[in-house]
Formats: sequence, structure tokens, C-alpha cells
Amino acid sequence: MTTLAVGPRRRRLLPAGLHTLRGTTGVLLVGAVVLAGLLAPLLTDADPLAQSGLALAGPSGAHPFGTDDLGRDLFSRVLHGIRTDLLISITAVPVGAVLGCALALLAATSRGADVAVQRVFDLLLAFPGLILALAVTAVLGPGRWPVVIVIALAEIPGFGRQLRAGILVQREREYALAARVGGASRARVLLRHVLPNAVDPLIVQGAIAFSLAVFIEGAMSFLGVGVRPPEPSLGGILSQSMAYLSTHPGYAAAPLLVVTALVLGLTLIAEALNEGIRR
Amino acid sequence: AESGDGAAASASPRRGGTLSLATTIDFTPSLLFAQSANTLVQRLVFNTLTRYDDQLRPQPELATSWQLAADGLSITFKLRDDVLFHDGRKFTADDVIFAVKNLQNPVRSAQLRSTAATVTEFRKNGDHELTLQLAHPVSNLFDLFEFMIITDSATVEDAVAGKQLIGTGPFRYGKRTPGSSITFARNEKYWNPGRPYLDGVEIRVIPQADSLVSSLKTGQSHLSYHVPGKDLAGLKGSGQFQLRPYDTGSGAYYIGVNVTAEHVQDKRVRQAISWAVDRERLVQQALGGYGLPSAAPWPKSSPAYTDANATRYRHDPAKARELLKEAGVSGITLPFAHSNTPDGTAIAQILQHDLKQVGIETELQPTDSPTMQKQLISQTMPALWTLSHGFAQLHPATLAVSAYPFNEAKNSSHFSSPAYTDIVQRAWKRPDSDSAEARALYQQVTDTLLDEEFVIDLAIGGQIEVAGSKVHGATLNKFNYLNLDDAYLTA
Amino acid sequence: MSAVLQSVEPSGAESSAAVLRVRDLKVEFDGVEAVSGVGFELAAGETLGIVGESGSGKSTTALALLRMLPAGGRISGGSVELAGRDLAALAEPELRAVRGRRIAMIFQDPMSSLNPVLTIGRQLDEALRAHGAAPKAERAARAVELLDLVGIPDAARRLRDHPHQFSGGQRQRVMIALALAGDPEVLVADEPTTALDPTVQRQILRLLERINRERGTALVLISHDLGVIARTCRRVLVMHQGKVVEHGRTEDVLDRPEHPYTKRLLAAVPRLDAPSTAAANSTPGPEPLLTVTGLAKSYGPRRRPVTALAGVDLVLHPGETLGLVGESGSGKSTLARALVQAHAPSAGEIRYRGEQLTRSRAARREIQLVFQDPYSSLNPRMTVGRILAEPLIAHRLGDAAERAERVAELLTQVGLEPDAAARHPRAFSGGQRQRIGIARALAPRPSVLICDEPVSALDVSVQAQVLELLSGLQRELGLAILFIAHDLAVVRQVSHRIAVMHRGRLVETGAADRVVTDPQDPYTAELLAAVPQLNHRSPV
Amino acid sequence: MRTFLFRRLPSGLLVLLAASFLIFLILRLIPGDPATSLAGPDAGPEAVAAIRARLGLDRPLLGQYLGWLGDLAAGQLGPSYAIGGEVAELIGDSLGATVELTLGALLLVILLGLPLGVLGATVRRGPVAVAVRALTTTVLAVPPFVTGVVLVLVFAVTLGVLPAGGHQSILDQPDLGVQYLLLPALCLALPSAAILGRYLKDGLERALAEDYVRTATALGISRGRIVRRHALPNALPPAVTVLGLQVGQLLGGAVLVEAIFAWPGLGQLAEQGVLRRDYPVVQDLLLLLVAVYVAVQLVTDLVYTWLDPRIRWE
Ligand SMILES: Nc1ncnc2c1ncn2[C@@H]1O[C@H](COP(=O)(O)OP(=O)(O)OP(=O)(O)O)[C@@H](O)[C@H]1O
Ligand SMILES: Nc1ncnc2c1ncn2[C@@H]1O[C@H](COP(=O)(O)OP(=O)(O)OP(=O)(O)O)[C@@H](O)[C@H]1O
Ligand SMILES: [Mg+2]
Ligand SMILES: [Mg+2]
Ligand code: NI
Repeated sequence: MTTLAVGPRRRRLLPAGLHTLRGTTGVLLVGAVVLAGLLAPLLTDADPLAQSGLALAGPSGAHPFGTDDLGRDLFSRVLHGIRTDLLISITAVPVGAVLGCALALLAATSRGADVAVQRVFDLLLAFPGLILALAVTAVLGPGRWPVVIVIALAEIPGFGRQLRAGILVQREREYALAARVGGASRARVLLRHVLPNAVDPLIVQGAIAFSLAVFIEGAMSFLGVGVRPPEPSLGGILSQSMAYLSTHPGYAAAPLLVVTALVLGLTLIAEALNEGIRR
Repeated sequence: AESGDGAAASASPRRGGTLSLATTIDFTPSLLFAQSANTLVQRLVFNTLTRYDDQLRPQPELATSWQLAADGLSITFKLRDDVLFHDGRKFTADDVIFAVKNLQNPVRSAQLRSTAATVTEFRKNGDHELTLQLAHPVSNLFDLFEFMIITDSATVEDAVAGKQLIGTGPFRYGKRTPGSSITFARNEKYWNPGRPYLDGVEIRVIPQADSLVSSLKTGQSHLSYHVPGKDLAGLKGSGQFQLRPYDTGSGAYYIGVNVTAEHVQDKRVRQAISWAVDRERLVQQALGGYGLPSAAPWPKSSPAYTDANATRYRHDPAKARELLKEAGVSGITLPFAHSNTPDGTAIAQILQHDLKQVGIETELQPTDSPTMQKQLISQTMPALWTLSHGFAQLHPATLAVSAYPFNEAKNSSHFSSPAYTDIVQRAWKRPDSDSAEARALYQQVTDTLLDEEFVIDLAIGGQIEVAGSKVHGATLNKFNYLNLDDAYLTA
Repeated sequence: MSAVLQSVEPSGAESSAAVLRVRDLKVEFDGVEAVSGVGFELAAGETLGIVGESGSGKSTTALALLRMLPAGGRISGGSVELAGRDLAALAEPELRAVRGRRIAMIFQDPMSSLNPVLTIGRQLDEALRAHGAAPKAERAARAVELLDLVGIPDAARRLRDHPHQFSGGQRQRVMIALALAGDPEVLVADEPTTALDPTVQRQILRLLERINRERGTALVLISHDLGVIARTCRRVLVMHQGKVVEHGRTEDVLDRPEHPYTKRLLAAVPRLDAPSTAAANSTPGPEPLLTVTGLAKSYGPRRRPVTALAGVDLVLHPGETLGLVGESGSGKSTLARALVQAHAPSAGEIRYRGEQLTRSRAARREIQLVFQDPYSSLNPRMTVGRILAEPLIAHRLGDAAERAERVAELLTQVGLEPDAAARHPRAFSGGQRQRIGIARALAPRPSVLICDEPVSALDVSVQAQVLELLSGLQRELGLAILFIAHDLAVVRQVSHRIAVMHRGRLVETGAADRVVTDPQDPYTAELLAAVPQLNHRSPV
Repeated sequence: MRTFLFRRLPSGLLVLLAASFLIFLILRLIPGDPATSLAGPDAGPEAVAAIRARLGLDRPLLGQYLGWLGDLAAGQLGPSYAIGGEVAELIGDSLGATVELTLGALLLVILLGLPLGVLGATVRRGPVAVAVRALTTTVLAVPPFVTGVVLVLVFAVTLGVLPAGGHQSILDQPDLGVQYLLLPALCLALPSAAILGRYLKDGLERALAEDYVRTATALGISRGRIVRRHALPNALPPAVTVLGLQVGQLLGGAVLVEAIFAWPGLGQLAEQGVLRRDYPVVQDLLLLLVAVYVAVQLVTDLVYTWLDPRIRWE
């Protein structure tokens, strides 16, 4: 009799770990937020841009979350804000991830390239993000793109470093040597053999990256270089609400609730995936 | 003691203590001679020759008396002879000559440069008397002396570099930590005996308005002129503070129009915009109710102020649409620049919404202030922008010759008309400022502005002094220079 | 020490001298029974061996003795009584008092079982202070004493060293020292010598024997190597599929096995005294296929190089199996890797059919490597089909259809079903994986196969299958094989010639039977003497 | 160690050079120029031109860049354009405040992150686990600019136990300095502490699954001691790397926190500098930040080597 040793992980349709209570809760939370954003026009018929004289009103039937300082419906603004943030994250995070990974792969080609790429990461990390935000916005003019660029730039080193570390470990594994002995070229070993095994930590990194994106978007709004007004964004609403925190705390509550749900959901997913991978 | 302080000094003043003042904007040394957003330092370290009372009548300060020639072409000052600079040097007529010449220097970019430039000749009669000869009479002459601080000529370059400030004022410049604080110590040899009462002053720079309010609430700071309107209600309610409005206001919010841009070349479109905006709502929602909705640039302290001017344009979308129709304009989208600060953004959004109601779409362009400034100076503004301007609080001629948006010769709106130039020049080049004739001219200036609407005024910002209950006797001059000569802190 | 023989039947009469009494132990992993009804008793100072095939539940039983099953595992029945107390009923703090103090364990892999960032001294100190609060100085003295006891030279100085500064054998000794720190009554050793060469293996076994003798520590020794059990244990327990199938005095079980599984096991054990079967398998050709001259390789920085190969000369003929033995770290793997050009040698040259070996793809095709660890050398993300097709793609052999055909052929060749191509490596047993590794090496039709310890990790029955496969391939394809292993009996069985490696040099090369029966080099002799054999009898 | 430094020095210098070029370029790409912002709101073009000439902004860009590098090499930072004062003094003054804030925050990051990580890895159930999770999530979900305002509202305005903002040098008046430092440092530290805790938790969980933990358990060593003395030392080196990265974030990311707490540090200075297009201040400051970051990376690597004996001997 030969027993099958338990492999390091099991592959399923859904990534391992999401089936746990933790993973499911995370998926539900994130799903709820994403759905709320996607279905915003169906969930409310209030125009997120329509102003009225009724500023800073508390929750009511007409305005479930109340109104903001310009008398706009907060419920509608928050829902549409989710859309904005999703759009930004969905462009910025993959761009940052792809660039970071490309750099990490470049680093794997030679020692010199490795040192150079590491220093590029250093440079990206060392450059104060908010100064960069001011600069990019000043050059490109305000709007979604500068936010996307700043977030993407901020995400590069995170992904890059993770992947580089993964590649360094995986490259020393015997199967990589085996592929090489089998006649595969260096590039083939790197791309077809090592890379697929080194991307696991990036799933977790990706989940964290989304919450970072919302953070950066908010900080940029706070500095007045965020998405172009009057387009609502979660960070933007949050930063506007700060001036009224002591007098109208309800204003800040709605966007905070959504961001918290999103981050909690992403954290749970990240943890669940993490555990799934480790098992 | 001079006149005008009787009301403030009800309780008996107390010597000692350090007054802590909160501001959102740091002092910029290079703008010492220009009017900038922070003018708290000027009158603490320096003095002016004269100062206005509430009726815009000049009162003596470093000048004890003066004689304006009947033709308005010369003025003779008698100066105090007991004034020492902080470094111990005696103040003389030469210092006044230097001060005027200094403002004539374009590098100083003083707004009253045009007025200073009318001085063509200086005649000294001894150390403490001098006559200034003017090229032509000017109606805003004493605005210049309210504005012009007397600095030490030897250290003026150090002053604009932020290294040291030497004046004759009640306080000596102490230590400055840029972005954080400036401290001042009592000038023990101040010419005004017994003053100041305070041992020192500390200006705390708190860039975040919310933090500034917290600082006041916790008693960390005693006094501020930079509390946003929307926070004032809360402070007023607490009963901890005395709120005192100044009629001069803190400048006026306006929409600038580039009259060379498409669609807005037409005066009717500009007027339509003026009818479209809801000034009341703007004051309520963006300024927290502290401000004066006004279609004209003048605050209540100005001789040109009238209720009729202020309410010339009201919120009337129907009228706006009518005018637009008349002009044959529909479905337009205009670029609209604004400052990227929270307040600037809120105002722009309100305006955008109002304009949209009459069929004018706008694309907001949040811009940071240096970029905006460069565009203003190089006259490359988009079709619309919104900002605030100063210089309407004094003699109306000052606005039209000194404030860049209104400058008859060259302005960001690319507006010019012989009629405007003529009326401005006539209002300015006259010896008196308060006669019926002068007032008629001011009204003509106002009428032109309100007709042409290349600058669409929206509201005069409130200038509110927020003082903790311990603070007494602080005042601002007409240029918002902080005067603490008579200020004191009760225990 | 006198050995008190316990009743052979575990469920028999109770003995008051028994320190450990296991009754009908059952262990489940997520509902699947891994150990079903194991029972035995152990008296003070006794030695008990546990043998059995891979996955039969040996390690699980050992861990259950300390109630230290990994997550998911639980004792589902029976009892483990240590000095009269049932471990299953103890609370965690009481358990802690038992572990290390009454019963201690030596784990298989000494590198991962020692904390890499703590000094050996710290780790010993931790073990010592876990039981009793002796003052610091006293503990330090004890630590030196323990290291001395397990035979680490210069013990006092080495307390400050970290695990990575010790050799594999020394680390295993440190593990033993740690286990002895609590002065336990029972010591459980789980495959303590599997990865070690015979000399080091002998040192470790001697140490265990000495401890058993001098300190009266009862010993439970787990191993798949019957020779190891034979030389060390007085009683033996044979496990199969979670059950004890045979239990008795070592001599009795080895000489007169009763259970069919035990018989199979014994039959599969290669014997050092059995002559080589290689000549019967194939006849080497006359022209050398591979010629290595003066091959040298050193690792590490230029200023402090580690010499792994110091001038190796070697020839390999077509159809020949050359066995390569030597102590751990002598450079065997380095040589293997140099031959497949995984790294460039520092000096010397390798000729293939008289031509200098180049890095060209064509040249690389001829020499293939079978890796020691079958699992880690297979890409976990690829199906077996992909893994086998990779070398074909690399060498541009055939189109997709032809490749699929070749993959199926290879799988059949190594005795696997063709539908194995669709599965991932993890779905195979150790022996099957090793076959996949061999199939991959065969894929580009090489003429030389280098096998780096292909059977060390396998139990004897699987090992026999793999050896049979290799000789079959040689017979059919005329392959030249370089066979690296530490088990001399295995090497003698499969090799035409044997080369002995010591500190980066070949100290002896000769016909397989000759090298084993008449070693010329003292190191070879030492190696041979250390091999544990079934006919050894445990010392009384 | 010396060879290590020598090996890192050239690439470090290259980073600085590349950074200097980028900084210079980015600043000139931003619209608006120092002369106009220096000239004030109602200046005429002639005033601006005069100021441009005085600042040497009419020189070609390459000349300006090389001039800057030359001055730097000579140790000359020169006067600031708009903020007032000498650049060296400005940076020197705010550097002190920033170092205080960063070190304070770093200390809090460690003090908070360590228990968060350890509790997260060891306590799987019960109220403590829930509390740790809630804290970590909140901290990660609430942006620092919100945390800052809330902290001020609670501790300064409502409870009145700590000052709302401002700075007192901790060297001059330690007790007062700490009061001023506490809130901004906390606000800055929280996200980093959560991130550190997260990585530490991860590392600890991995370490606790290692064979040597099994060894220690078999030796009868208590769980607490295993976590503290056996697993933690293994989880620390990667956490130190994270900490090193966070120091960079703390240094550079303090702009918002410094603004909220009116803390006169480098972040404020940088923001002021950018807002006034004060090229010398911003250039020198950003370059300093990059240099500090590179140095911190070096220290991190050294600490890593010191914590992980395996590397030392390779
Ligand atoms: N953590 C685990 N989870 C699930 N099943 C396990 C676990 N550990 C072991 N098993 C299963 O329990 C059975 C016994 O395993 P054990 O490790 O005791 O075997 P062994 O006899 O020590 O084998 P080897 O000689 O290969 O070490 C095997 O079928 C194995 O797959
Ligand atoms: N990548 C490497 N870097 C530095 N030294 C190495 C490296 N690989 C091997 N060595 C050293 O080279 C020597 C020979 O190692 P090698 O792996 O060839 O031994 P081996 O004979 O295969 O041993 P084993 O039987 O334990 O597998 C050893 O001292 C080893 O420590
Ligand atoms: Mg086992
Ligand atoms: Mg080897
Ligand atoms: Ni063996």
C-alpha cells in the first residue's frame, strides 16, 4: 500500500480558504459594498449632485443618510462614491501590480538588474507620496487619472518586493533546476515554472492594496487634489465631513461605515486566502 | 492714548501675560509690503504714519499732525520725535522717505504702489517734518499711510528674507518657526507710554481650520481672525468666546470672467451668470452664514457701499435664462477654475449647481494657489474662475487702481474700456474722497462694474474676531493689521 | 543494565515495572483512522523498535505518546499510560510536566527541529529550565555536560554556536542532548538516522545505545531500516496500515517472521553480502561515454571558499552503472550537478564521447538527472503530462500530438498508467513520484542518467520497485547510469563499479564486489564497517 | 560590516542622484512658478520679472540643476525663496520635530504592533481575539486624517487632557513635550502598528507551525515561553524589514498628521514649500528624505543580519 502524502495545498474552483466562515463573511461584505456601488442608480433615484437649501440635515425618509454641507443627498453620494473608488482601484491596483511584477521579473534576470530594481523600489518608497500626489495633479490637472497614477505608483513596490522575494525562494527549488536540466531556457524557467509558484503572496497583497487605494484617494481629496468635484468619492466625502465632525458627526458616519465594511471584508478575505495557502 | 479706545477699555487693563493667536496661514516675509492673507505681524512690529478711525478719518500715529495742500498736490507731516527703532536708532523723516520709496519698488509688489508712485518729491524740514510732493492729487492718499509700515532701511532686505524685523512697533520680533509659530516680546521702549500691556505675543500657525477651532476651544489659543464661518456658530453657542465682526470684511468672493473667452464675451451672458447665482445660499452653506451677499465689491465700511448696489443682482434664474436666450446662448460648457481648498471647492460646487439650473454647464478645475496666481498674472485664466479679492474696504479708488482683478489698465479678465479707465482715473485723481462729488464718481465706478460684470461679486466675507473671554482690546486696522497696543489679558 | 523482558502479548498480564503502557491506541485524522489499536508495554531501560512501511502510522503513534498530534489529529480510543497516569486525561500544565521530563522525543529532521536563531546553549538552557529551577550557572554546567555526553568536542565553546554551524550528524546529537536534558525515563526516536551516511549513522546509534545502557533510559526507536533496528533493539513491533502485525523479540521476528508483510519486508532488504547483480543485467560497452578529468568546484565567496570537489577523475561506459558512495557533504551532489551543467566547475573538464561538453541544447539533452527528492523536483503547479512534456518542448521534439504520445509511452515505461498525465504530482505516492522523475529524465532520450540518491527517502519495498525499474531501463535502452546513494548494500547490488568519495575526492574506484569485499582505502573500510546488518544481534 | 557598507554605498549614491534629477524635474513640471507666488496676489508682471531675475530662474534648466548639485556638493543650501530664512536652518528646525515625531511614532508602532501581532497569532477565540481584530480593522479602515480629528476631539476638546496641537521640544521640557507628542505620534503610528501587527502575526503563525516549536513543546516548555522565546525571534527579522519600510512611510507620510496637529515638521515644510514653489526648500528636503530612507534601509538590513544568525555566516 502506498499512501498519498497530503500535498501542500488543494486546488479548487474558488481559491482555497474562501469556504471558511471568515472567507465567506469577507466575500459577503465586499460583495455587498461592490453591489451597492454597481446598483447605485437602481437603489436610489436621488441625484448625487443635486443641491438644495437643506444642508446638513439628519437622516430622514427622503434622505436615509441625511444631506451634506451643500444639501446633497448623502445616501446617493455614498453609493456613487463607491463606484468612483471601485473604478479607481480597479484600474490602479492591477496597473501597479503588473508594473511591480514586471520589475520583479526584470530583477530576476541578473544581479545588476536586481540591485537596480531594488533601488527603484527604494526610490518609489522614499518619495513622499503626498508630495508626489500634489505634483502629479498639478502636472496633469485634477481628476481621476492623477489619483490612479499615484495609487499605482504606491502599489508598485509592495507587489514588486513580494514577488521578488517569492521568485528568490522558488528559483532555488529543485523543480526549477530540474526544468533547467531538462533543457528549458532561462526565460522559460522563470516565466513558466518559477512565476506561477511565486504569485501566491500577491493574492493577499492585492487584497490589502484595495484598502490602500481607498486610503490614498481619501488623503488626496483631503489635500484638494483628489477626484474632480463634484464627483463623489468615499475619501472625498469623508474629508469634507471632517469640518463637521463635532457638530454633525452623522455626516462622517456613512462613508466611514462603508470603508470599514470594505476593509474588514478585504482583510477577512486576505486572511482566509492566506490560511488556505498555508494549509 | 489716542482716541477710539474708550469703549474697549471698560475693565481696568492688566499688565503681563502672553497672548496666543491662532491663524491658518503662515506669515510670508517676502510679502511684508504687500497685502497677503496674513497681516497680523505688520502692526505688531511696525507703526504706520496715521490710522483710520471708524469713519475713515485719519488719526495720528507716528505723524502727530499733517497738512494737505488745497490743490491736493502736497502734504506736510509733523512726526513724533520720541520714537526709537528696536535697535535703538531714532526715527526720523528719512525713514518715511525710505518707506515711500520702498513701496515704489516693483519688487515689493505692494498693492498701493500706484499711489506711492504719485509721490515725486520729498522735502525735509528738519528731522521730524517733511513734505511730500505729488504728481497729481489722489483720493486714497491716507489709504497709503494706513498701509505703509515704517521699516528700518538698513535691515529691509533681512526683513523680506525673514531673518529679522526691526520697526518701532509695540513688540519686538522674536523667533519664527516657519509653518509653526512666531513669537514677539514687549518693546520696553515703546513711544506710547505704558503700552503695550502684554509681555508677549505668540502667533500659532494651525493650517487645519478644524484644528484651529480645537486649539481655541481648549484654550491653547486666545484669539483668532481665521475661524471659518461654519465653525462660528458652535463657538458662539458655547458662550466661551466674544465674537466681533469688522465691517471691513475679509475680502470679497467673486467670479472672474475672461471676457475674451467664447460665449462670455457677451455682457448679457455675464449678467445672466450674476442673476443665476444664489448669493444667500452661498453665504449660508459655504460661509456658515457669516458674510454679506453682495453684487458689488464694497463692504459696509466703504463709502461706496449702498444696499441698492449690493442687491443689484438677486437670485433670479428666470431672468438669467431670459438674458441667455437673448444672447442666443444655450447648451454651453465653460471651464471654471477655483482654489482647491475645501472652501474654494465648496463655493465652486455651489456656483456650478446654480449655473447648471440656467443651462450653463461648467467643468470645475481645482487649482492650487501658485498655479492660479501665475495664470492671473499672465492673464491666462479660463472663461470662469472664482476667487476672493481685497482692497474694497477703503477708498473705492484703491480697488480700481490697486486690486488686480479690477485694474483698469491691465487685469486678468482682459477687460478694458475707455469709459471705465476714465471714470476710475477721475475718481482716483482728486484731492478729496468724501465729498458728494466723490461719492457720485464712486457710484459711477460701481455702475460700470455692475453693468460690465467682468468681475461678478458674490459676497463679502465676514471678518470675525474670536476672542476668549480673557482677551480685551485687540483691534484690526483697515488693512487687517493687528493692533495690540491696548490689548490685555485678564486673569 | 538488565533487560526485563515483558510478556510478548501487549494485552497480557500487567507488569508493575512497565513505565509506558499503551493499550488499544486509536488515532484519527479528520475521521480517518491512521492508527487502529496499537498496544505495547515498555519497562524501564528497555529498547523497542518500530518498523513498517511508509504511512503505516509509526510517527503518529510516537506523537500520540506525548499527546502531541498535529492539528486535525486526535486520540479516538485506547489509552497511553505513563507511570500509571493516563495521558489522555491530563490537563495541559500537567502534560507539560510529563513532556521532556518523563518521556522525550527525538525528531527526524534535526535541521528544522532546532531553532535556527537561538544558540545551542540557549536551547539547552530552555530545555533545562523547563523542569526545575536550577540557578543559571548550574544550568550552564549541565548544558556542557550534556553536549559532552553526546560527544560534541569542545562542548563549552560550542554552546555559543547556532544550529547551522553544526554538521548533520552533530545536529542530531544536539537533538539527543536536548531530549536528555529533562532526564526522561522514555526516549522516543523517530527515524533519527535516515538522512545520514553509515559512519554517522553508526555514531548516533552507538550514542543511543550508550545512553540506554548507562542511564537506563527506555528507548523506542522508529525506522524503516531493519538493519538499524536489528543492531539496537531487543524487541520489535511491525506496523502495517495502522495496525501492529507482529511483535516480539528482534531475533525471533527477523529470523522467523510470521506475518506475510514482515516476510515481504525482510525479503526486500538488500544485503551487503549479496553480490552485485549488475553484470547479469547488462554489459558495459568498451568506449567511454563520459570522461571527467580533474573536476573541481568550490562554493562561497572568493576569500573563504568551500571546496566541494577537489579534482575528480571518472569514466562512465555505455550500459554501465557506476555507484557513487561517500559521507554526507563529500561532494556527490555537486558532481552530479556539474555533469548536467547546472553550474560551471571551477576547474577540470567533462568530455562526452570524446568531445568537450558544451552548453548547447543538443549536448544538454544527452545527460539527464534524477533528483534525490522526488517531490520538490516536480513543479507542483503542473500536471504530470506537462512536466514530462516540458523537456520535449525545450528540445523541440515533435508536435503536440507526438508529445502526448511520447508522454504516454514514458509513463508506461516507468510502470504508470497513461492517464496519470492528467494529475498533479501531489496525487502520487513517493515511489510513484520517483518514477515520474525518472520518466522526465528519460524524455529527451538521454544516453546517460544520473541518479542522485533516488531511493534514500523510500522504504525498502518501494525502493526495490525503483531499483528494478532502473535496471530494466538499462537493460532495454543501454543507459549509462551514475548511481549515487549512501546505502552500500543497495549500491553493491545495482553497480558494475563503485567509486568512493571522501572530502571532494574519489579515494577508491573498482569493481563493485571487489570494493565491498576488499576495500583498498581506509575510508572505504570504515564506511563498510559501519553498515548495520540484519544478522547483527542487539547487545545484551 | 565594512564590506557591506562599501557594497551598498555606490548604489545608494546612484539612488540619490536619480532622486535629485527626478525631484528637480517634477518641481519644474508643476505649473506655477516661485516668482509669481513670491510676488503676491496683486503683483504686476514687471514685479514678477524682477523677482525671476533675482532668483536666477531665467537661467537654462540644466544650468540650474547643475548649480544646485554644485551647491549641495559644497554644502551650500542657500536661502529659501518664499518661506523665509536659510534652507539649512528651516530644514534643521523641522528635522528635529520630525525626528521626534517619527521616533515617538516608531516607539508606539512597536509598543502596539508587538502585542497586536502576538495576540493575533496566539489567541484564536474569545473576547481578546475579537478586540484585537476589531482594533486592527478599525485602524486599517479609518484614514489617519479621520483618526487625527477624532483624537483631538476626544482627548483635547472633550476630555481636555492633552493639547490639541502644536509642538514643544521634548529635549527642553520632557513632560510637556510628551503631552504634545502623544496624539500626533499615535495618529501616525496606528496604521503602521496595524500593518506591523499583521506581518508579525503572519510570521508568528508560520513560526509556530515550524518543527522547532514541536521540539520545544516536546521538551515541556510552556506555551507562553515558546511564543516569546522561540517563535518570536524567528518572526522578528521579517517584521524588522516591514518596520524599516514603515519608517519611510512615517517620515514622508506625516504631511496630513502634521497639518492636523500643527506639528512643525518636514511634512509641513514640504507642503509649504510645494504650495509656494519654494524650489530650494523642497529640493533639499525631498533629497534629504530619500537619503534618510536609504540610510534606514541600510540600518534595517544590518539589524536583520544581526537578528538572523544564518545570514551572518553566509
Ligand atoms: N497532519 C496529518 N493530517 C492528516 N493525515 C495525516 C497527518 N499526518 C499523518 N497523516 C496520515 O496518517 C497516516 C500515518 O502517518 P505517519 O506519519 O504516522 O506514517 P509513518 O509510518 O511515520 O510513515 P513514514 O515512514 O513515511 O514516516 C498516513 O496515512 C498519513 O497520511
Ligand atoms: N550552494 C552551495 N553553497 C555553498 N556550499 C555548498 C553549496 N552546495 C553544497 N555546498 C557544500 O559543498 C560540499 C559538498 O556538498 P554536496 O551537496 O555535493 O554533498 P553530498 O556529497 O551530496 O552530501 P549529501 O550526502 O549530504 O547529499 C558540502 O560541504 C556542502 O556544504
Ligand atoms: Mg514518519
Ligand atoms: Mg547530496
Ligand atoms: Ni538508509
